[in-house]
Amino acid sequence: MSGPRRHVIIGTGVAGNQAAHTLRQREPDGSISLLTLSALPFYNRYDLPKVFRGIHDWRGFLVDPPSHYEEQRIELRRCTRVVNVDAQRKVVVLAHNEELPYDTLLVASGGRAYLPEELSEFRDLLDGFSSFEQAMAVQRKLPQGGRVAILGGDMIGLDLARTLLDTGHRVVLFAGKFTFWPHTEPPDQRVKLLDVLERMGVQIVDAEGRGGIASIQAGAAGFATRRVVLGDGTEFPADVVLPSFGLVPSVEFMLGSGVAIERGLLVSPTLRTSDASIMAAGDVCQIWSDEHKRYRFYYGWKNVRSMGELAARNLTGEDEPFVPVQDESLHEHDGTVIHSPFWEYA
Amino acid sequence: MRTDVQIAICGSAGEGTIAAGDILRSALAAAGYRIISFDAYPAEIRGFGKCVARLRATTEQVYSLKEKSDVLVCLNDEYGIPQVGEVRDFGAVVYEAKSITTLAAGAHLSAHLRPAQIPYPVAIRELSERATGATRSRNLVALGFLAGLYGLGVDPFLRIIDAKFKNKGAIAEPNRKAFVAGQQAGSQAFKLDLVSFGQPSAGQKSTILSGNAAVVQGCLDAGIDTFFGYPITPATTIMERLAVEMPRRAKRLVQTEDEISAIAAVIGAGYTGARAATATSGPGLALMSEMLGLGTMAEVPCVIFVSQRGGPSTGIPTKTEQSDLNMAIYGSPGDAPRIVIAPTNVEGCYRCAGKAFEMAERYQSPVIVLLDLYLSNRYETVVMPAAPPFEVDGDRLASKKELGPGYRRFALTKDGVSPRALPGMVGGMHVVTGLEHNEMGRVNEQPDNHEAMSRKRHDKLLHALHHPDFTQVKRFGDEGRVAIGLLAWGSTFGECLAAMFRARTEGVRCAAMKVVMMSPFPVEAVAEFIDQCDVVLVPELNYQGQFAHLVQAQTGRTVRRYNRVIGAPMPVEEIQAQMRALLAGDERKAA
Amino acid sequence: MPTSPVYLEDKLREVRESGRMEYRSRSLPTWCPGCGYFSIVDGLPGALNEAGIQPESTVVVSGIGCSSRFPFFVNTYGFHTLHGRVLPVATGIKTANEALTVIAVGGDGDGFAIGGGHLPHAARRNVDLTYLLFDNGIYGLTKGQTSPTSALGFRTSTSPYENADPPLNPLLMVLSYGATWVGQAYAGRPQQLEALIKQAIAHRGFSYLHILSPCVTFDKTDRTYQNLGMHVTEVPAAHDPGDLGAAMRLALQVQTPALGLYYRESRATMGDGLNALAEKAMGRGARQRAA
Amino acid sequence: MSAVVERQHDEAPVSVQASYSEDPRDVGWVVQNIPCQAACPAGTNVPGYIRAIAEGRHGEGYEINRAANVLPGVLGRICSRPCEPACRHGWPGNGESVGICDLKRSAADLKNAGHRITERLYAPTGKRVAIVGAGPAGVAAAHDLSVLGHDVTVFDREQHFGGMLRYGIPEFRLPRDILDVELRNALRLGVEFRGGHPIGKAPGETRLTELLKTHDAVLLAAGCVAPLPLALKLHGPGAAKMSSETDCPDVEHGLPFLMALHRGEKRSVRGRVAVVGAGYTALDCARVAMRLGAKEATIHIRTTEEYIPVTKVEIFEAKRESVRIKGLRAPVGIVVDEDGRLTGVRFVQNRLGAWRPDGRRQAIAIEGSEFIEPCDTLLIAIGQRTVNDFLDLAVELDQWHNVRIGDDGMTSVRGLFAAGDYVTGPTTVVEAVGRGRQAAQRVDAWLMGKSRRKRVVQITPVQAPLRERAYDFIARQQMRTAPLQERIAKGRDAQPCEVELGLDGEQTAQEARRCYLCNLKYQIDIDRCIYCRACIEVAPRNCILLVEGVEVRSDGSYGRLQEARDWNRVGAIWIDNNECIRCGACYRACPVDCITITRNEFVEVDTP
Repeated sequence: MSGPRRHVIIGTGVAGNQAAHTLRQREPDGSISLLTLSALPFYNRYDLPKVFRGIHDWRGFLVDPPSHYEEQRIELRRCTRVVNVDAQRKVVVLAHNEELPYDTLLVASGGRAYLPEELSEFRDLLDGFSSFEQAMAVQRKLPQGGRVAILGGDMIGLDLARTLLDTGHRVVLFAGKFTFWPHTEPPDQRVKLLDVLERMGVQIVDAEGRGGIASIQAGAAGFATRRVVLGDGTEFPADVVLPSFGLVPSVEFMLGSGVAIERGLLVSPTLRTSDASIMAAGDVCQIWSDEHKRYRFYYGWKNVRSMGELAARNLTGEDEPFVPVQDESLHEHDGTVIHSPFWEYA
Repeated sequence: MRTDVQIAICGSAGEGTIAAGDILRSALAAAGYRIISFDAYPAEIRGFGKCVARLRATTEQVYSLKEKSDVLVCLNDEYGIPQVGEVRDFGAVVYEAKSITTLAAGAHLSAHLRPAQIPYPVAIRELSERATGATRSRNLVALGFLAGLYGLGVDPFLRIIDAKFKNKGAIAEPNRKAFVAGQQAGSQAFKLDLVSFGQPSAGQKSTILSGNAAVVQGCLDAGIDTFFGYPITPATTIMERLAVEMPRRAKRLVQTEDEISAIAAVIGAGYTGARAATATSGPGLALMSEMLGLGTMAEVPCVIFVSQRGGPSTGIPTKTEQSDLNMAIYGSPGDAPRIVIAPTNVEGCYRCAGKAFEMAERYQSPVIVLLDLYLSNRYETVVMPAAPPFEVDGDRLASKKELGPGYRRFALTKDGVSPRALPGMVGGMHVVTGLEHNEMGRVNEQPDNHEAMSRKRHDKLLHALHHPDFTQVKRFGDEGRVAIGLLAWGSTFGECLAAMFRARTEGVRCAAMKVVMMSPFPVEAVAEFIDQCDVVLVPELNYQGQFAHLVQAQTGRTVRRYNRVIGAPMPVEEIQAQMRALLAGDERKAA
Repeated sequence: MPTSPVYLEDKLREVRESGRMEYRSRSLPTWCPGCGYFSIVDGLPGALNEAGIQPESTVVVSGIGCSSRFPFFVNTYGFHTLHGRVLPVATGIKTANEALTVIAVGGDGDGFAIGGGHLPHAARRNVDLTYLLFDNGIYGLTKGQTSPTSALGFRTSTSPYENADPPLNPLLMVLSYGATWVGQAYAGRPQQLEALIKQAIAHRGFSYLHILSPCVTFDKTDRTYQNLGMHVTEVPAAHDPGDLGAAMRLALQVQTPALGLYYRESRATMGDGLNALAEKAMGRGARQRAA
Repeated sequence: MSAVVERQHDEAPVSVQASYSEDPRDVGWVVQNIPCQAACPAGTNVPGYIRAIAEGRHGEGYEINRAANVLPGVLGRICSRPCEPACRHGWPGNGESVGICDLKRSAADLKNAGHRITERLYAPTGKRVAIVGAGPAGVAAAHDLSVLGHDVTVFDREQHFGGMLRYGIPEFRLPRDILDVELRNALRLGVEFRGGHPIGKAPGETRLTELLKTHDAVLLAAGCVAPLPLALKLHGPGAAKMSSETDCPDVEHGLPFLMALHRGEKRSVRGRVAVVGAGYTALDCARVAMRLGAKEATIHIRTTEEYIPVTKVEIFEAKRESVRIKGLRAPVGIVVDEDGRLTGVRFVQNRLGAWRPDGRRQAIAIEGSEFIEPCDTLLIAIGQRTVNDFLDLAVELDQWHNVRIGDDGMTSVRGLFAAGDYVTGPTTVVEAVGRGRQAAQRVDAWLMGKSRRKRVVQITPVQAPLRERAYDFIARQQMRTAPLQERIAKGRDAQPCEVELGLDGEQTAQEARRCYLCNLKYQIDIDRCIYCRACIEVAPRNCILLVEGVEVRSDGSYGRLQEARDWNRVGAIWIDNNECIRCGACYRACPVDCITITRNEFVEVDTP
């Protein structure tokens, strides 16, 4: 190989950012480009509920100051959408029509909020909470003491619910099979957990038992702006409706690249995809588990960070398998507290 | 809240970059901000050259543009990329989100943003096409985006767009639509930068004027009667504005076939008692130099506005320079003294223009008002006086007693100014000639006469050094003895002032003096200033140090020079660097 | 409107093999898109190529103005001089080296305003050069002011109300100044333009080709492609180019400008005159010495 | 009054200025520049019919369609749309492809109620042709052969004509009234249909050799209806009582399941339905299962969703109906309980392998990764194959046991032709229609001793761009669909509800405007061009270039244009028709009118 390697990393989440920094430490000469759709450098999405605690300056969410990227010689390319990856030519094609060549590519594009297809026609009436901009939009939209309808109720949504309750808002949870995602709990345990939530102040609606969520409607003038309508015809008003059905990997741009994808990018335990120059890390990848003989997702901040670091190590000479670092159990404690690794972000 | 926002718009000449800057400037001025702005553009009309329109909108008085812009709008990636560096941290960069050609790695602007700059990719081209069916209104889309992003009032923009394009038929409506489309996109964009506009200060009603527009206003307020000119960058806009305004006042403007014809006509008109002027640049002044000698010899009042540009010869017509000082003062055959004044800011352009007519008439001489491209084209908000501060008729006309058979047109008087008889006046008939003549105006080649007349033509102008209500020189900054003094003329003075104020905030005792009167030279005041400074720095935009030469020759004192010919205003930080080097006694660093 | 397919590779081969590209410089012309001058910058190389004149024995001289950027876009010797001074400089070049093909180019302002004083003298002296005058009726480089050929009533930035001065009639002037080859072309008719340039160059003596061309940026109303295309006519087949009176009458036809050759006359050039003079002077000197 | 040629109310006047070309460069241009038509197995003149629709002439649009495929209303609903991924509007940077198929449906749905189909009939030839199989290939061939003047008889095993269209495709995708009208129209020119008339060797069946004797030519278009077998291992307490998975009452092959339903037989599904397979049949099975009251329906595929050969819309609609798709698994066995009822399917985990020669992705089982997916019904829809047991004479077969045909469409037996899925293996309806049409021409050529038609490029001048740039920003029109409740809740007893409802008139007009009309060729007359670049300035894409060279491909089409950076290398200014989106901006901007527009399209003309 002639000259320093060009490393391109897609995604500035926990995995991508960690990978960039580890890569820089291990390979001082290589060029590192970190691509993100966001207008901001890496910030902590787990912290986003803090917008309800009065933190409205995005600089308060940054993990590293902007100058850090320059010091580390990491090219940070924001507002950059990857439309496709030409694995043959080893080129990343960007939406603005630029072609970025790479020697190694790390896909760490993470997951985006899943919206079940049957609800897709109501997209315009739903909000999101996965970026600073979305969080601020929700914060601006929500009046003091306002009501938030959380559909599904994955752990990310439930974490937001805690903050919303703390800050004097009301939360209605439309429970269903996605509640507590990514945990799957036996029915008896589930009842207990829901009970804890109820005692925290969350209003629980058993959506599945009432014909499912039939539609989301705009509210009438003078009332809350949204209504959630269930299959049995009952309606619940809300100021903001947040779908919370877990994550699906953001892989659209990898389709057609030839890299093996099922739901996420399929990678070996050493995080290598089916293409020799491409690796993947974080919520975007399904890792082969020799133990389970299945491709598996590993969620949670600690796992994702560890994958980012491992990917960088394996890009620079190592060949180590991924070992989950986070226990995945969910339980309630003395009837009042829920313990989940997904709530333990430091 | 204090507002101090500098916006740069960068694109090619054909993309309407300058027009966008015009509209933005006018709209912000209409909203009540103080503005200082200056555009850089190339010679090609629309061609492919790069342009940058820059403006600084403030609530407090400022003297120059900032080194760092708060916002950069790029209409063209290729040209925009080198400009990205001028945007401060947490400032905004607005750029085209999509290229229609496939770009190599790094060819898109987004590749050049620093991590602390906030990107705003906007589908400028597409928004224009959607709104208007054509890509031409990209500039208005970008402008609309700024208005939307920063919550600027839409009405001033629309009014100005309507006014600007009203005579251009079919393009007014598309431009309006494009602006609105951009404005909607901007108001929907999530604002992440830390740039904001506060309420403009409610104060005196100010007007936004370019240097050339201020010249025009000065001419009109001084009662200009006739104007003859020939188009030449960067003076053309003086003629263009006068062409609109003078006919409204029943005054006459003629576009002549060349500069020789223009100055000749001006002298002809001046001879009849009319207030007459022309405007040109270096190459035109060169063509006028023979006729200017006639003006001096025949003692005809006339005003010549000269806006300097890069030279020599055709030079760099669209870049600023201060290299015609020597020609303005000396450029004529023979000993041909004349008055040369050089304003330092837009308001000064107004005052100098008006005062030039007063002086021309009072001292019966050509008066050159020396501007440069940076001054001609830069815009500032100016508080206009309630009534024109100019004397509208200062002619020293011959009295009944002086007229008659013994009338001496060139009488040697105490102040050197002779009584004029204008064609049409009974008893004043005389012949004016470019040949040396006696008091009666008759040809006379005798040495005594030639010496007397030469002295008369020279000495009468010295009175201009005390011309009333006119600032020949002015000192700013610390009083008394100072560690360093800046001595400057023309447009460069603004940057010197900014550098001086900054040096003072760093604890340096310093002062700056502007010199407006270039010929005759205010020797005493300048010499006194130099004597009070430990060291004097003369920054100017020419290679030879023409002003420094003049100062040294006139005062017999030594000054330090700093010369740049970069076609752009003197960077404030360079002046500061020179000052620091001089103060530190570092001879190597000081140029 | 022809509908038969154009095959690109055939056309490219045709252009490549023609040799005309030799006469173009590398720089892409920088005029505004749509400018009529593009037509000329392609026409001159074509004409020179057809005439078999070598690039290195050609000098293109210009004054100042949009049109005067021309020398930068042709692969010949070029001299971008001063505003209005193209003809004196070109005269100097031709006087000093008769072997050169000298092409003077310039605009209406350059040629008829500031340079108006030079034209009569180059014409009457019959300097053996070709003057291509690009007439767009406006000053483009300084962003749109009235020129000596702007129409009466035309609005520009220096005649914001209207142009009160009638335009001069360049063809009539040049005919009366004594030019020995006078023609008119239109930028929108590139093939005819090229043919006329070729004829003008071939003429021995002062040849003047007046080229009507729109300024798409600053003239949206008067001299547009649409208006010009509608009004131009052809020089009648019956016109006798040897008849100066007829040529002048044709030149008076300003509303419907005729395209083609107006006038052609064979007369001794300035160079011929100077040669004869030298011969005479040397002859006399020889006689004197002999005496 | 003199005789008037009757014209339909919406027929366009015939152009008289057209010229014709067989120059390979013009042919190459059409192939390269009209990607939708090139991608269509039937060669449909897509820009032609969309333009007719845009001008409100739906009937003419229908006829242009019908010239290539006799079932526009049918294909407008169920076509696999190979044209749409090819559409220039969907190329990078251009947005989304045009809803070509939706517009085809609109032409059929919105044409005047009194619309009359146009057939340009040849004189009767007296030749007799038999066709075996009344599926899309057979019907298309029968129609064309009858138009060409031959007497045609079609034989089919089923009672009604239509083949897979009628028996394979559920009614919620293809209402039967639409199907019937178009099939009848196709066969009404004297084609004799013999339903319930299998060709074969069994007693009472007509033998193929017999047909060959009584007809001048026989065309086999018997399709591909035998389900591919899947030998699954049997597990669980009840396994011992079974010999194969189909012995389990809860396991059935998908295609027979659908065909039985469509013959009117009763079928039901139980509880959680698993479908294995990845084509339309698998998807149809799952959606039908949901309508039959399944608790859930999951499609299990060997590769991944990315590689399912089904349109995205179909997948999305299935998902809206709660069908789920799980990838990378191959069934290896079933688990049955004591009563022989299904309790689960045993799968092996796959990984993706290399590309197969047919462009599909290989799936490789991972050893030791078997797992059981609990379910109550299993539908197997992994594909079909042809059946040749009806042949009573030796016909040469290929390696896949399909009959081999030559370039003339004929099998190894003189007078015996074959076409459609019967030759190619399972493909799509539009492919079958295209093959049927092609077969008809080959049969005709053989019968008549020469090709009576040939394809040329018709070049017609067009006086205006016909489009505006604003059209390019019209969003692709989303077809209305039936509400979920109506699709499923009522489905059990009520009439099957068509899921897709078609574009309405306004949507159709909007969608038709989106078409770039790629058959328009923009060219600069270089002899009149003055190189002023006014066109380049207004170009919305990088579509007009200063060119110094061009790569000419062997088929006559242009490859890469070599852009000139230097003035002395500029040979021409050229509109790259491959980049051109036919917005007309250059045409409007050209100051010297040197840009011409012509419509270039394939037409068939009589051979001399």
